[in-house]
Amino acid sequence: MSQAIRLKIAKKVSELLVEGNVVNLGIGIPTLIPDCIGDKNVYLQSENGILGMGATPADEETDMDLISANKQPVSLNKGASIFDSADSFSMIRGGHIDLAVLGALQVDETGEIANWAIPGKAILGVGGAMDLVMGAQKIIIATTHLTKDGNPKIVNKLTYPSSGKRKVDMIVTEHALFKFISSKMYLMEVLSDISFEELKQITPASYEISSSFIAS
Amino acid sequence: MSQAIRLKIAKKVSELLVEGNVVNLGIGIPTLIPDCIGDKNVYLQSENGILGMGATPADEETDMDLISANKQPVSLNKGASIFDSADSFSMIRGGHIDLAVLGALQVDETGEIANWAIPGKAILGVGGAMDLVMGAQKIIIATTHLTKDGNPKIVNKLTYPSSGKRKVDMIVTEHALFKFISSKMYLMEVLSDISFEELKQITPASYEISSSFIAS
Amino acid sequence: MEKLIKPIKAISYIKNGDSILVGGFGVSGTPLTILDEIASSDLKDLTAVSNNLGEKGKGLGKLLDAGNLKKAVGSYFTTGRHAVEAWLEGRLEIELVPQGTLAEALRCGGAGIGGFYTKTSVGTKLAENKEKKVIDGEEYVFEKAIKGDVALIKASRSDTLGNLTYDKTALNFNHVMATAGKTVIVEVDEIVEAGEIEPQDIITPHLYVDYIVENKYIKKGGEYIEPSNSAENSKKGVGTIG
Amino acid sequence: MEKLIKPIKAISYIKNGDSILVGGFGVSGTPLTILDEIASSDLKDLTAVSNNLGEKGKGLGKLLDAGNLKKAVGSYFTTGRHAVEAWLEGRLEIELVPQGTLAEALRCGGAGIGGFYTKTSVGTKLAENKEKKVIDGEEYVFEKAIKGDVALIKASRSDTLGNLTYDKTALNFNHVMATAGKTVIVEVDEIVEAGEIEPQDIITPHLYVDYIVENKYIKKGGEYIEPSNSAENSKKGVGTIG
Repeated sequence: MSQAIRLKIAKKVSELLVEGNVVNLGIGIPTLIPDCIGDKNVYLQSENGILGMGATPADEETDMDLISANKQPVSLNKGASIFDSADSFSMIRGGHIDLAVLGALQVDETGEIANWAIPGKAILGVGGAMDLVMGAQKIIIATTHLTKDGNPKIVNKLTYPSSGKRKVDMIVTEHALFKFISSKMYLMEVLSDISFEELKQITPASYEISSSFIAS
Repeated sequence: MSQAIRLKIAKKVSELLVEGNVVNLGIGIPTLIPDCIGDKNVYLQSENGILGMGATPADEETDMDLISANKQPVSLNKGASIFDSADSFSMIRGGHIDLAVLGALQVDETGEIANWAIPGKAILGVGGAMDLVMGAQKIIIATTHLTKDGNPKIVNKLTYPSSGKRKVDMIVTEHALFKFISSKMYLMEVLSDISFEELKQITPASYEISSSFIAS
Repeated sequence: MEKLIKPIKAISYIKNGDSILVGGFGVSGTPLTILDEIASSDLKDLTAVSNNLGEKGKGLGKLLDAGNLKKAVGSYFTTGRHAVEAWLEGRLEIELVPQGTLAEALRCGGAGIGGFYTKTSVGTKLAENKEKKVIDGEEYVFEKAIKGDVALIKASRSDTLGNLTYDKTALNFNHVMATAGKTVIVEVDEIVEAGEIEPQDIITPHLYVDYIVENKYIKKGGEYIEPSNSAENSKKGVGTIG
Repeated sequence: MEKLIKPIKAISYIKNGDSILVGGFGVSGTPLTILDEIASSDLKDLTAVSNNLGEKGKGLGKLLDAGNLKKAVGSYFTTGRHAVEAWLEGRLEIELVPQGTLAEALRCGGAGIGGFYTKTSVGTKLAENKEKKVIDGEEYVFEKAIKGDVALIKASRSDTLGNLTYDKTALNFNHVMATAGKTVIVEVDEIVEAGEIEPQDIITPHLYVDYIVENKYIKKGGEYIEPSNSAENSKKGVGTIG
């Protein structure tokens, strides 16, 4: 998937961020969001122990003891704080993060997601994915509409291992924005020149068109 | 009970403290110990959030935001640290305190103690007593031999509510030092001019005289 | 400074029957200004979760006299006679919790932990009727997490975002309570600009703090004194708190 | 400075088959000097509890290559290929734990809590065969506390008593691991006199620390570099860690 498409998705999610919110960004497309936020005032939480994570520092200011959950060097914004892993996940599990933006391998039509393991492959990494799924007040999935191989990610029923019982609130892809209300999926917005029929074809999950639908 | 007797007990316990140990002192006679330690190097932990608690400060240095668990002003020794109540009890419950010196209402002949409630009276205070009883590596009971009314405190079986299943290691009174080994009680030392018979009379608990007994 | 409000506004976030988590050990680290405001309000049937109930006429002691409290949950109510008397007279229900269990239950409440197993209180009256579990051959008792409708805490310093630091042992229960309250109101001695507190010195990050109130008491000679009559008080040695 | 020992002495406290708690996230906050010493020893069948296994040839990655490890308990082993390959080749057992559950289980291990209930992983493969409990209408999974025979942690500064501070996100799992190890060995960049660290700046009080080892790596350009060949490495850009 081209970087342009990934950036398009990140930009759209950035528009949805609410001023003053505490936001945790997962791996994948969400890592592109910091560069799209502009001067919107959100507080980025990084699960390795930062609230108020800032932009990538200049090379000469790089400190590998000040890194993001992606293990990339970062900076601290004014009013940032540092804490340990136990306190960081207390924030996450305790419901103190307003929003998590996560990538996903699959999302089903009820809003349940799979974002940590692929069937038949070694299951060797979960990181903070399950803590964020259960703990964040709101979850937006930022993902390409299809896998690299062209398979649908927004499915009827998960075939990949679930990340938790908790349902997500929204999906943003290069083609569309879906919302979940009471475990039902609604198309809110079309974000490309795709037709309804084409969208339906690449989206096996059942969804309705929202009464507040916005055309692209 | 006279202050002299209370001080005598505190001094005896002070002699038993091991250089370098982390010690928590309960209310009652144990609060007299800091003044008896001399230059023995022990680290006092206070459950409201201090490791390295120092002596009572001069009046003009009193800060009621630097207090002991008895709510008395204290100072900080070199290398002292401050932490919150959750972290303080993590130390206590987690077995990181070498020794707790506690007062007691009763001790039975197996080493089980009662130090928080009196039958028939309002049970309205427990503080950190039960956490210390279950968590400290070693427990010494510092108490007068008899109650104010002249009743025995070292008894056959507790008639006051227990502070926990954990047995204590030692009792120091104005008359004697007892040790518990595998829930059996041994007289180690006589600390006054009391005779064996007199001691027996005021000590309903069954005990043996230790093979390493020291006369007063 | 959107979070800065007046004490009268602060108590508008409390409803009759609410549970309030109140910081402090003795009266060190107690939000006295906010508590004064409650004591002079009509708020009633409150459950106070706090290590103790301040002192007679100070901190939560004032609420006891003013009749705002229905129940107290804490570890030590025998320091003064005020709590014992209220209980004997049937004016106050009391739920006694070991101090370490109280701290841990509040931490769990803030950390999304439903409950935990501790050895503290096993074999005592306080563990009666509680679930037990043997883990690696040792007996533990189950304790449920504690959360509160409103947390009323005291910090020494806040920045404009609500990042907090505390003064020595005034820290005590304040941080865990900040994590465990649905609404969190902090009383502070001083407000500084965001960025003035070093990232590693912040004890309570701003995401836990909803509102900030300025402490009207003044620290003098190591104690907090009501400013309205501080001259007189410091002469007579009464009215001081701490 | 009774607690200061050489790396070779430090690893004498580790026995074959021990569980070692190893601090670090990525390789930030990892005790590289101590791990190097283990990698060049005959120690075997160790279980490493650590968020991840360092990187290929760095930190715990070295132990993997040297054959010291039997098992790894952590949250993320897919950063590099080294852990995945070891697992595929049957050289390494892996137990996967959500990152927050790992942190909390270690904290409980150090805090005398037998276990706790979390919503994390409910309804997933990682909660299969684990006890569930409904608390206030919500489903939780039981997780047992984790302790280790030896904790190997990294701090930036220690005073002569063993009070520790950490450098920014190098803190990560180090403090909780210091509380959860039976024997605790810390690797530090700098040792100062007792009293030089402010009481409120101490993250890990000295009662948790048994031994101190000096870090042989040197921080340069934000990364830790092996001093023996640092000149060469900084030219080639290899051998650096971070």
